[in-house]
Amino acid sequence: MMQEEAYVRESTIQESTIQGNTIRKNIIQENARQWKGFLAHNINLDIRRYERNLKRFNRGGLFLFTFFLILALLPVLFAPYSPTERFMPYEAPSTAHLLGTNDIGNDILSELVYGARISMMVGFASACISTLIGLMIGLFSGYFRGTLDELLMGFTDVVLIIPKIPLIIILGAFLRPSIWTLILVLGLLSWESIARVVRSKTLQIREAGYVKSARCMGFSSVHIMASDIFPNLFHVLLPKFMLATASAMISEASLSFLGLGDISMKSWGIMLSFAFSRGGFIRDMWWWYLPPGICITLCVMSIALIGFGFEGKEKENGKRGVDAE
Amino acid sequence: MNILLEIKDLNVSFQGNETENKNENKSENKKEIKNETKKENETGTVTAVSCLSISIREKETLALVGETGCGKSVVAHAIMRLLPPESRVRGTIEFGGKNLLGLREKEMAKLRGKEISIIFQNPSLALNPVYSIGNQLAEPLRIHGQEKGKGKEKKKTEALSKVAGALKRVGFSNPHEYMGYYPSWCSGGMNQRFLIAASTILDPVLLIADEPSKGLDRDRVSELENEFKGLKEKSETALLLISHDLGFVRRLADRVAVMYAGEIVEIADTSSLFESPRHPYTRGLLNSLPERGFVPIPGLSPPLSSPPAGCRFHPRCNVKEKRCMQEHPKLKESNGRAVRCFLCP
Amino acid sequence: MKHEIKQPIRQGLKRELRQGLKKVEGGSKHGLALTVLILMLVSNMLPAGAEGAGAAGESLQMSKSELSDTIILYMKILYLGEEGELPEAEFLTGAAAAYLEQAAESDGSVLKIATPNVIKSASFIGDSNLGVFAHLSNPPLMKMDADGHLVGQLAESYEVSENNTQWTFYLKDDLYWSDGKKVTPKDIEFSIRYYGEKTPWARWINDTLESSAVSDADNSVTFKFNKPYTRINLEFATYDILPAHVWESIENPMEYLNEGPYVGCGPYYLKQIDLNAGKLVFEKNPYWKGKAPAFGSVEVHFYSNVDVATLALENGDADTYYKYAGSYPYPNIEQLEKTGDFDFLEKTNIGLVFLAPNLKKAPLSDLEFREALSYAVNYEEIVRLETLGYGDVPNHGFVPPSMEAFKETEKLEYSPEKARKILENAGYSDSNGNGILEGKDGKDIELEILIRPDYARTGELLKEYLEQVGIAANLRTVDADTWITMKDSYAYDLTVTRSTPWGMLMHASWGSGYFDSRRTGQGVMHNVEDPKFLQLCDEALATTDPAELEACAHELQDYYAEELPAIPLYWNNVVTPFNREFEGWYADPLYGIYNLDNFLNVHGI
Amino acid sequence: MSLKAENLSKIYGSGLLGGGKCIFRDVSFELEPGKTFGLMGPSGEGKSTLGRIIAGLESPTAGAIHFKGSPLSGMKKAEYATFRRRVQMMFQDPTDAFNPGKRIEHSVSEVLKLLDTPGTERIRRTKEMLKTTGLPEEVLARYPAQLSGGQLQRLALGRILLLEPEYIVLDEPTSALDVSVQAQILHLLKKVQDEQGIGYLLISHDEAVVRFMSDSLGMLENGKLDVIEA
Amino acid sequence: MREGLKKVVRYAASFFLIVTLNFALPRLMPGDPVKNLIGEDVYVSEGVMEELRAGMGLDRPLYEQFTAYIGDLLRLDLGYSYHLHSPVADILRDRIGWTLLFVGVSVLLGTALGTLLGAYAGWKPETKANRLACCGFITLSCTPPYFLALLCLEIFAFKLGLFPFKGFYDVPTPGSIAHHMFLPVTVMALFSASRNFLIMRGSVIQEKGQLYALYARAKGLYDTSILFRHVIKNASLPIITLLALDFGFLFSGALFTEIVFSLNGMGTLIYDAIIGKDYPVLQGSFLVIALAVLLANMLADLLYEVADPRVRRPA
Repeated sequence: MMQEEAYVRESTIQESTIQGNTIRKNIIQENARQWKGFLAHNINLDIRRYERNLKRFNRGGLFLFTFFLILALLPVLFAPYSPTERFMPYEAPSTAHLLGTNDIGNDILSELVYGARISMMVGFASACISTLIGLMIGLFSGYFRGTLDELLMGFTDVVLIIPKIPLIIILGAFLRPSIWTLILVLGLLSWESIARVVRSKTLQIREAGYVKSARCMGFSSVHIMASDIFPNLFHVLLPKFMLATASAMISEASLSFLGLGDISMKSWGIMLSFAFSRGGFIRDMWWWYLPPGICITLCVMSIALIGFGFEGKEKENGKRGVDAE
Repeated sequence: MNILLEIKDLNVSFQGNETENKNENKSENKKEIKNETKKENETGTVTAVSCLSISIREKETLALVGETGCGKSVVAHAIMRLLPPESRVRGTIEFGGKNLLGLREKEMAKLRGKEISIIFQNPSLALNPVYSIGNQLAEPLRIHGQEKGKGKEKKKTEALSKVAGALKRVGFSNPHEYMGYYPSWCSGGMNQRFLIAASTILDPVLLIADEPSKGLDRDRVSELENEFKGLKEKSETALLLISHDLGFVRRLADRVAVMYAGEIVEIADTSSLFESPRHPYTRGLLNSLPERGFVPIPGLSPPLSSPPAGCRFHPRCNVKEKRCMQEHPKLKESNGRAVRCFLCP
Repeated sequence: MKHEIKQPIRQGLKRELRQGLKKVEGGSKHGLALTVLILMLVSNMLPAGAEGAGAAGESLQMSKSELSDTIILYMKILYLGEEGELPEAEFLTGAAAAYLEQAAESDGSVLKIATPNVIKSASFIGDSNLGVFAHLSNPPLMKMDADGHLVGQLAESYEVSENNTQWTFYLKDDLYWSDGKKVTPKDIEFSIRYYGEKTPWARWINDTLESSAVSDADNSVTFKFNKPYTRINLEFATYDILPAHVWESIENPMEYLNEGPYVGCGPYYLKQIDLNAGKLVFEKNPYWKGKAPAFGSVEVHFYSNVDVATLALENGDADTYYKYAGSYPYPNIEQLEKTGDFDFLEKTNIGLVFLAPNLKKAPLSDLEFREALSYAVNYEEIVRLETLGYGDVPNHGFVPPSMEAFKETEKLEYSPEKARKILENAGYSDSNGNGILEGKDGKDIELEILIRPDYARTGELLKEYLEQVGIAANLRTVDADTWITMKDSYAYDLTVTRSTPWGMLMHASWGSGYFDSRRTGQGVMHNVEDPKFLQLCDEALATTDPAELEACAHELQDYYAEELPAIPLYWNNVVTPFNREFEGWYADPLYGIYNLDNFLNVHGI
Repeated sequence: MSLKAENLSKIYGSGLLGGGKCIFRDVSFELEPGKTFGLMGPSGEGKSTLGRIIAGLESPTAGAIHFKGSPLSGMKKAEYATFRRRVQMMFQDPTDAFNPGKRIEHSVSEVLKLLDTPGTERIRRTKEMLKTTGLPEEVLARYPAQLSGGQLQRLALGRILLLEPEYIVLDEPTSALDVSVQAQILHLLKKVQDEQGIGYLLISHDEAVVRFMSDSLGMLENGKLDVIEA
Repeated sequence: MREGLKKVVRYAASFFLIVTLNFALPRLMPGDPVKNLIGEDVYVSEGVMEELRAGMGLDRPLYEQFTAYIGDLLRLDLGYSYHLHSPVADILRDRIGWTLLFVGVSVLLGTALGTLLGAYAGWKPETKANRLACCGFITLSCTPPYFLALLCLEIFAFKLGLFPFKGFYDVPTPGSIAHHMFLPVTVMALFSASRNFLIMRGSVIQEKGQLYALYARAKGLYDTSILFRHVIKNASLPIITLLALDFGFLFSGALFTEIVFSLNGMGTLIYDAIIGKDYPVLQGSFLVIALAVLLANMLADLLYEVADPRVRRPA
C-alpha cells in the first residue's frame, strides 16, 4: 500500500510540475468537474469551447511553425542567393540584399533562410532521440513496475539532478564540434523529464479499465503497450517532444555562442556567433545579429506554443472521441 | 410555515462559445445580442434546468431526486450562484425577500457561508489539502467577522472554542486534536463530518447538501443520516437535499421533488410519494429499487441538448398516449402534490 | 562618475590658465600667480574629497600644507611688503601650471586601457597575461626598439663573450624600487635565477646557467651558461625584474596570490589587482627618476568579451585598447572612427597568418603541388575580407617587412590558370573527368583543411579556392586543444594558423621556430626536416654578430620562398586606437603599445 | 469444472524494508458454473484485490487457485491461455472500460482478432453480441465518451462474452450507475447467466444487489471470509 | 521509513554518479594538459614535460588516480589549478560567493516576480494585461539567455549609458556593486521569472478548478481573496520542486551572463577552465554545482514535507 501511495505522490508532484507548464487557455472553469459527467453525457461543450480557444491560442504558433518548416524544406523558394555566394562585405540592407551582407559578403537573408533547416534539424533530431529514450524508459518502468521501475526511475532521478548545461558544455568541448555529436549529446541528456511524465501517465493508464480488461482478455504486453497505452501517451509525448525541440534549439544556439558549435553548418546559432565575433554587433549591424536571434526566439516560441497547446489538449484526451468526428 | 426560498421559472443553460462572444460583445453591444440568440440555436445549447419552480419552507427538508445528469446539482449551484460564468441563468431565486440572481457578487459573498451553506459531494476534495482542519473550520468565522470590535487574541480563542463546539456537534469527542489534522490524514467519512461542521458553524438558514451520500458504503450512509437528523433536531436550519439515493431521501426528507431531464416531474410529501407515486417515471424509479425487485425502466435518459418533443419521458413510458408525444405537459398541482403528466389527475 | 564630470572641467581650467599666462605681462603676474596657487589648492582638495580617503593625495609631490605655506609666503611678500626672497613670478607660474597639471592628473587623469586579455588569477608570476602587463611596473632588462633591434631597458648595455656563453649586463644607475630602495645587479641576478628555479617555462635557465656574478662596482651582472646562447638578449626582454628583498622570502611564487601592491621599479608600480572589478591599477612610482610620466595612474580594464571591450572604448570608458599579439578588431574600427574621439596607430605585425601544409604526406610533400597551391589562393580577397584593408598580400619569403633583416622576395600571386598549369605539368590531372584532379596514386585529391574556430571564414574561402583549381577540400573545425593534438600527430593535409611576434623571434628567429622539426610547442608546426633548413637554423643560433645574422635571415627567407614550407596568407597591421586627447603614442614590434617608452611619452594635448 | 480458491492470502508491501500490510488471510471458496457467489464487505477490505487474484491479474502471497483441478501457478503456457480466456473480469467504472481513442467497433474487433475469428464471422458475432446486450448497432461507430455509463457497461459485458468465458468476476458492476440503470444491468447479467451458464463472482458493497443475484454469498471482513449459504 | 531510506539511497547514488562523472569527463578530453599549462610558443624539453606530467599525477593508471581523487575529496582537497596557481577549493570559495550572491538575488527576485504575476495571470487569464504578460514571458523563455544579455548590454549599457559594462564593482561599495549588478541580475531574474511565471500560471489555472476553491467561494470568500487564501499555497507547491531544479539551470544561465558582463564568478571560471583544459577547476566547479543542486533538491524535499501535509501524513 505504501508503495502505491509513494507512486501516487511522486506522480502528482511530477505531474503538477510538468503540467504546471501548461498554458491552457481558459479551459472551462472546473467547478464543472462535478457535473462533468452530466455535460459529457449530453454534449461535450467544454471540449468544443476548449478546442476553439486552443485553436485561437495555437493558430499563431502553428502558422509560424509552418512558415519556418517551409523555409527549412524549401529554402530555394525564399533565398534570393546561394548562402555561399559572395558580394561586397558589410553592406547595409538594400533592395539587392534585403538584410545586407555579412563579413565575407554572403547575403544574410539567404544565410538566414538556409539556417532554418539546420537549426530545426538539430532541435528535432535531438528531441527524437530524447523522446525515444524517455518513452522507452517511462513505458517499461510504468508498465512493468516493481524492481525495474525502481531501478529505472532511480537512474532517472539521478540524471535529473545533474546540471545539464555545464555537462553539455563539457561534453561539447570533449567531442569534436560536429552537428551530429551535438545532436547526440543534447538528445542523450534531456530524456528524464519525458521518462517521468510517460511513466506517471503509463501508471495511470495501466490502471484504467480498458488496460485491465485487455490484460484479462489475454492480450500480450507488447500489444497492450503498443495499442492501448502508446496512443494515449501520444498526447503527453507530443508536447514534451515539442518542448524538447525548443530547448535543444536554445542549447544549440548557446553552445554555438561559446564556440562549441559546428561552424561548417550555418545554423542560426552559428550565424549569431559570427555576427558577434566578426563585428556585426559592434558595428551596430542590427540587420545581421537581430534576425537570427529573432528567428531562434520565434521558431522556438512557435514550437513551444504548439507544445503547450497539445499539453492542454492532453488534459481532455479522455474525450477525444468528439474532436475526431 | 414561512417560505424561506422560492425558485420561480429557473432556466439554466450552457453555451459553447461564451468567452469569445463576451470579448466582442463589449464593442458591439446591440448587434451582438441579436447574433447571440441566433448562435444559440446553431451551437447546441444545453438547457440543464428548464422552468423549475420550487420553494423551501423554514426548517424543512426538501429532497431533489433524480438520476445522473438530470440537472439537480445545477439547481444547487444556481442557488449559491456558483455556476461557471458561461452559464446563463434566468428566472428568480428569492431568498429572504431578495432575488439572489440580482445581487452583486460582493453582496452574494456575504450571504454565502453565513445564510446559505453548501456541502459538496466529495468532502476530501472540498477541503483544502494544505490547511489544517481547525483553520478551515474557523475560516467562515473570519470571513464573516462575527466578533467585531474585539481584540485579536480574544477573537482567536473565541473562534477556537466555536470550532471545538462545532466539531463536538458532529461527534468528535476530542476536537482539539483533530483541529491540527489535515484533510489528507483523515478518512472520507471524517472529512464529510468536518465539511458539515464547517458549513454549519455559522448556523445558516439554509443548508444545501449536494449528493452527500454518493460513493459511501452502507455504514457511512447511515452515519451521515444520523448526522443530518441531529442537525435538524439541534438547529433551525432548512435542508435542501440533493440525491439520487431514494432510500436515503426517504428517511430524511419532508418533501421530495423528482427531476427528470432538467424538469421537475413530481413534488410530494415523502410518505405519499413513496407510497403512491403518480408520475410514471417516479413509479419506474421506485420499482428499480432493490426492495421492489430491480424492475428496470426501459431505455435511456435523453440528452439535454436535444430533449424529445412532448413529454420528455414519453419514449420510455409504458402508458404513453398520442398527445404525450406532441404536447409538453405542465406541472399540475393538487392537494399539495404536483405532477407533470397528462395521465395523472 | 565623478571623475568623468570633473575631467573636462579640470582640463578646461588648465587650458585657460595656459592661455592666461601667455597673455598677462608684468605687474599683474603676481596677482595671477596667487590666483593660480589658490586654484591649485582648491583643485587639490576637490578630488581628495571625491576620492574619499584621499589615497591619491599621498602621492602628490607637494602636499596641501606645503602649498598653503607657499601661498601665505607669497601673500606676505606681495601685500605686506615683507622682505624675503620673492620667487620669480615667471618661474612660479610655470611651475604652478606644471604642478596643477600633475596634481590634477595624478589623482584624476588616468590612462585607461581596455583589453580582452583577462587576468584570471592574482598571481603576479603565474598569470601569463599579468606577466605582460607587469612590464610597466617591473620592466625586463632588455627591450625591442621600433626597428626591431634589441636594446637595453633596465640595462644600460650588455656584452657577450666570444663563445656566446657569457653574457654581462650593465645596469642603469638611476633605478629605484617603489619602496625607495635602489635597484641593484643582485635584483637582476635574483630574478633570473628565481624564474629558472620556480617557473616551468624558464626551466632552461636553471638547467643551463652555470654561474652568475654580480659586480657592484660597475653595476653589472654576468651570467655564464654551460652552452652557447645567442638570443639571451631577446629572452631577457620578457622576464620581469623583481625586487630581491621582497620575493626572496616567497617560496612558491606560482602559487603566491596577492592583490597588491607590488614593489616595482618602472615608472609605475602595480598597486592593485582587482579581479572582481576587472582591472589592474598602476600607480606612479614615487622614486622613478627617469622621464616623468604624464599620468598619475594607469588602469588596465579587462573584458571577457571582445565586443564589450570595444563597446567600452566607444563609450569612452577607456582611452586605448591592447591585445597581446593582436590588433583592435578590424570590423570595429569604422564604428570607433565615427565617435571622432579616437585616432589609430597602425603598425605592421611581425606575426602573420599562414597556411601550413603537411609536408609528410602526399600530395603536399610535393613542392610543385605546393607551388600550385600558392597560386590558387586569392590573396587580395583574403586581405580584403579578413583585414578589411589593414593588411597586405604577403611575399613568398614569409617574414613580414617590419621584421629586422627583411628581404624583399617575390610577391605571392593569385592565378588559378597558373596553378592549374603547374598541377598539370606536375602530373596531377583529371583523367576521369569528374572535375577533381587525381593524385599520383590515381585517386581523387581530397584535402582536409584543419581549422580552429578563429579561422572559420578563412577556411571557407580556402575551400572555395581549392575547388576552383580542381582540388576537393573538406573543412574540419576543431577547438584549439584538439587542433594541437591533431597537428602534433600530423593528422591533416592543410591547416591555417598564425604566428605571434614572439613566435617569429624564437629559436633562430624569422619564424624558424615554427618549422624546425626538432622543436615542440603549442603553436609550432615542426614539419621541416630538410637538413639544409636545420643547418641554417643552427648557423643563426650560433652567432650574435649582426652581419652574420642578417645573412642567415636572408638565406632563411630565400629558403621559405623556394621551398614553401608554409604559404603566408596575409600580413596584417596591428591597429591600436587611442584617445585623441593624448599624444605621443608609440608601439614596438614585440609588445605593441604596451612598452615603457610609450607610457612615458604619452601625454595630454 | 470449477474455479476454486484455496487459502488465499495477500500481504502488501512485504519487501526488503518494512513489514507490509495484510489484506486478507486464508480465504477459500469455490465458483460453480451457472451459479453466482456474492462477495460483500466494507470498502477497503480487499474485495477487489481478491477479485483480481481470482481473475489471475495479481498473484496471491500464499494459497492457490485451481482452475478445473489444476493450480494456476503450475500451468503451462497453453493451459494458462485457456484459463485466461475462460475467466474474465468486469470492472466498476464503465467509462474507462474502453480505450477512449478507439471506436467501439475497433475495440470489439480487436478481441475477435485475438480469437482468430475470420472477417465475416466477426461481423456476425458482433451483431449477435449487440443483440444479446440490447444495444443498437450505431454504438459501434461511436467513441466511448459518446456513450452513457449503462451502454458502456453493457458493451463491456458483451465484449467479455465474445470470449465465451466460463467465469466472470464482477467487480462492483453497478455501483457507478443510477438505480434504474443498475436494475437494467442486473437483469442483463441474470439473463446471460441463464443462457450461457456462466459462473459469477459478484463483488459489491450493496447487500441488496448481492442478495438479489447470488446463490451463495460471503462476507469479507477483517481479512477473513465468512461464507453464508443463501 | 522505507521511503526515507530509498531517498537516501537515491541521493547517495546521485552523489556517486556525480563524483564519477566528474572524475571521468575532464580526463576524456583531448589535448595534452601539460602543453596547455606551459603556454604557447614556449620550448620545453620532453624530460621537463614528463616531470610535470608526473607532478600532476596524469601518468598513473586511472584507478589509482580515481582512488587518489576520492581520498582527496574526503579531505576536501579539490586539487590544484596550475592555471590559476592556487588550490581549487580556495578559488571556488573565492568565486562562489559572488555567484551565489548574483544567482541568489536573481532567483529570489525572479521567483517573487514570476510567482506573483503568474498567480495573478492564472487567476484571470483572460484580461489583456495578463495575456500580454503571458506573451512576454513566453518570449523571454524562448530567447537564448546570452542573446538577451547582449541586447541588454547594448541597449542599457552602451546606447543609454546607464550601467557599466563589466565587473562586480569599481570600488567595493554597496552602491557600486548594486550599480554593476543591476543588469546581470535583471537578465537572470527575468529568466527565472519567466519559468516561474509559466509554471505558476498553469498551476493556478489547474488549482482554481479544484473543488476546494469552489468551496472557498461557497464559504463567502470572493475574487482574489480565494486566490491568496486558498489557491496560491497549493499552486506554489510545484514551484518548490522547480526552484531546486532551477538552481542548476540558473548556474548555467549564470555562465553566459557572467561571460557577457565580464563577471569574475563561477561561470567564467568554468568557461576558462574548459578553454584551458584546467581539469582540477572543471572537476571542482562541476562538483560544487552538482552538489549545490543535490543539496537544493534535498532541501526541496524537506521543504515539501513541511509545506504539503499530504506528504507528511503521520503513521
